[in-house]
Amino acid sequence: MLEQLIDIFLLAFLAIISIAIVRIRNVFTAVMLFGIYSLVSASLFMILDAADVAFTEAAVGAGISTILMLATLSLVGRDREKPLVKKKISFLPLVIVLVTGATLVYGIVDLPPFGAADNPVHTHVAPRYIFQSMSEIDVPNLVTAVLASYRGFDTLGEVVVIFTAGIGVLLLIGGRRRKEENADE
Amino acid sequence: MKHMTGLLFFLALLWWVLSGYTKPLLISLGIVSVLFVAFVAHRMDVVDEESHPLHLSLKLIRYWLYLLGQIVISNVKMVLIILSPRPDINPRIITVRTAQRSELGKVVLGNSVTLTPGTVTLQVEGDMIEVHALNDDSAKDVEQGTFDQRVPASIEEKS
Amino acid sequence: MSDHMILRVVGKFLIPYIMLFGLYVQFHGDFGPGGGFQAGVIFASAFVIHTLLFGVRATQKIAPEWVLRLVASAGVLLYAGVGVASLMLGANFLDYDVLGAYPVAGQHLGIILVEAGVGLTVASVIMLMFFTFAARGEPEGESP
Amino acid sequence: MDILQILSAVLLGLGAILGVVGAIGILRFPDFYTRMHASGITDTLCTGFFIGGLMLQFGMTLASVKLLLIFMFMLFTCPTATHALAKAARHGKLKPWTRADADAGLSNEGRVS
Amino acid sequence: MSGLGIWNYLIIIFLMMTGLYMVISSSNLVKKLIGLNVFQTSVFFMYISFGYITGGAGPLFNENVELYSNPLPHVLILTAIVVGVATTAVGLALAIRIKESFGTIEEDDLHKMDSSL
Amino acid sequence: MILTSAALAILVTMLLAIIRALLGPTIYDRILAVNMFGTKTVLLIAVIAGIAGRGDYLDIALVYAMINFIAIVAVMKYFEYGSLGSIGNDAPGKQEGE
Repeated sequence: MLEQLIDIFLLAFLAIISIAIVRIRNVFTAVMLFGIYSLVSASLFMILDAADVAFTEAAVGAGISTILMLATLSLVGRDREKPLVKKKISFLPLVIVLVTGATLVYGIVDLPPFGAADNPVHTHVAPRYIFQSMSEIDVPNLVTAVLASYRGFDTLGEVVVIFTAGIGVLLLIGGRRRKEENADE
Repeated sequence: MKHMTGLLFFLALLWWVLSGYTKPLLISLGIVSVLFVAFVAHRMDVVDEESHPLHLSLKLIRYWLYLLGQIVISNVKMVLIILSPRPDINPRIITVRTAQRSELGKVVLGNSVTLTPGTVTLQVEGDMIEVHALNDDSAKDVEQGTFDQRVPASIEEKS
Repeated sequence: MSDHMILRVVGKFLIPYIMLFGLYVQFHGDFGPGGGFQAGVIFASAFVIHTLLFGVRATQKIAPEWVLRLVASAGVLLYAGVGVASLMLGANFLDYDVLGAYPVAGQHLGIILVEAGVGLTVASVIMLMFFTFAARGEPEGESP
Repeated sequence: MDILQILSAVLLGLGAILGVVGAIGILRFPDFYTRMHASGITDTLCTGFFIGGLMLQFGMTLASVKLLLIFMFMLFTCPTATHALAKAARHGKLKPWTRADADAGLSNEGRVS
Repeated sequence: MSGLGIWNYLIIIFLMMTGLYMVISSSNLVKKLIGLNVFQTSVFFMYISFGYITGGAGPLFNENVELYSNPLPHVLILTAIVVGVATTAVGLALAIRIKESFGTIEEDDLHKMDSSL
Repeated sequence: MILTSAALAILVTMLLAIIRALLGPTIYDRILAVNMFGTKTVLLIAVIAGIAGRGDYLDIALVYAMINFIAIVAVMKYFEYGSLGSIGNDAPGKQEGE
């Protein structure tokens, strides 16, 4: 039961940090806070028994994505948000968000109980993965077994997406700049 | 060459510590990985005496024990400062001359100074190091150069 | 980065061990947390440190862009190739049972190859992306 | 509860106290440079106590060796990171807080000269 | 429905909505991307919460464990995180291109500059 | 039980670090708080590994320590030089006078 106290704490941290990210005007600080956000979310994955996901979030979310954002900021300049034109405050986004949120909260009521072993999610394919994989695949880490074998096709798609994203980045900003852009620097 | 041998040894040790499996497949994969990493590290040109101080193994251990003692002492001092109602802080930046000649010696010294709470190395330039000290007490330690004398002397001899 | 002596020495010391740790994660994905995705990122982060310490041009000499493009494609091809191989041997696409002498051995071989493909692709794509971002602001050809 | 458990609990408790004290220091101290010293506590001895306590929990296994590895890694990187940060702040002309400023009633926290 | 479950789901929805708000209302493109990432992680939390079983162990096989958490959401989210970073990188690259072409990454200024947007 | 209390103590420390990160006032204070937060997260993960009783999970803590270091170095570099890929003027191994 005490473990769930940690869970509650971490979720509260996430809420605090997300509010701070919304409120803060300086983009660099927002990026730093997003780094903290990633760290906390990885701890949360740990406490919810998802070690592999925590691993990925630690390496990818906290490390690489923060560094890529910093690299971008160094290229686009660390302007504060909205220094030039002062847009009049509009309440439309807030209303949209509140209405959508209220709808989703209404939807919580019908969700199955948290952490119960007989939820619909756990009854369909998961037992097969959990109880057959040792005889069919013999890999102790069930996540790897599902990732690479049972759902190998899925993962192939993901790898192709990553590859395509790499090509996209290269096409967008790879190579040298055009001549006239060099000239006016 | 000597440094490369040392690197290979430490990499193999790290693999063994991390893995703990003795299956032939994993051991052969481990050997391949260690060789590959050594190759890339050689290409990166990061293997030299700066990063692999093999020549001072024993003295370094004694130094570490001394450092550990210092860390504990200054930690206790810091705790008392933080918890006292009127913290006795009088921060200042002091510049001291070091006796270290080699880069490695300076790095060990700088990191030791930073590791003991109460003093932080700000800058290492030539043979002067700039230290931010929290109060008179911690500043005195650095000015007297207690660490400076303790950093293993063999660092200087070698380079 | 000549004025950051402490950072440079510690970074140089750590880089090989970080790379080895990445490879360890890659090959022990079967037994503990880890696998190709994580390993690729950790391996790439060793190069990220190198870039931060010595500049992007120096790192691009060690891992040239054409090599990375080649490796990224090779990873995807390796993954798909395992599928095609199982197709050739008379099973479904990416059904590793037929790759080995008996099903479990085939599964093991298939998983190791597939994870290797994932690791190669992820590591090289992350490195490519980071180098592209870091080299964007740099003047051309100012290499040491 | 045997002796190892008690020892482990003591170590973890000391580590916890040091961590909280360091965090209090980070909140109480007047400027960036002094706060750095407070975070030094949590980087060194606090980490050491926690790792020690956990090593007693795990016993003589490979996990303990890994914990030792983590400790050594942090012993290398924490002071380096702190130093890099301090150097960046010095480079960025962040003026250190001194006793004289406080006596003169100036709060120059965060002022960039 | 236990209190903990409601707390989990409430925070998840809260995070999702903050992400959405950031995407809609902030004008800086990098900050929009951060908002997108916050939104994304809230979905990750949702999946992992669905896969969690109270008292279950993490999905690493062990002889003396009977009850495991569901590995399927873990697999989906693991790949989604890496893909998320890859797509974020594409977005950041687009932001850099926009900065180079228009000289700003503030959405309002972009609108003013090009009335057809 | 012991371990859970230790985890809660770490959480309190993290909370105080978050407060410092939010208060600022300078950007360096925030980075310092983030750094401290990162080291505390490493400890938290290690403690959670202890609660779960699995040595494997310590790998994650190790990755954390590493990523934290890299991130701080990147932030520092961004601050001091304004770019992540610059300073190509000294290759490793080649020393230059300061």
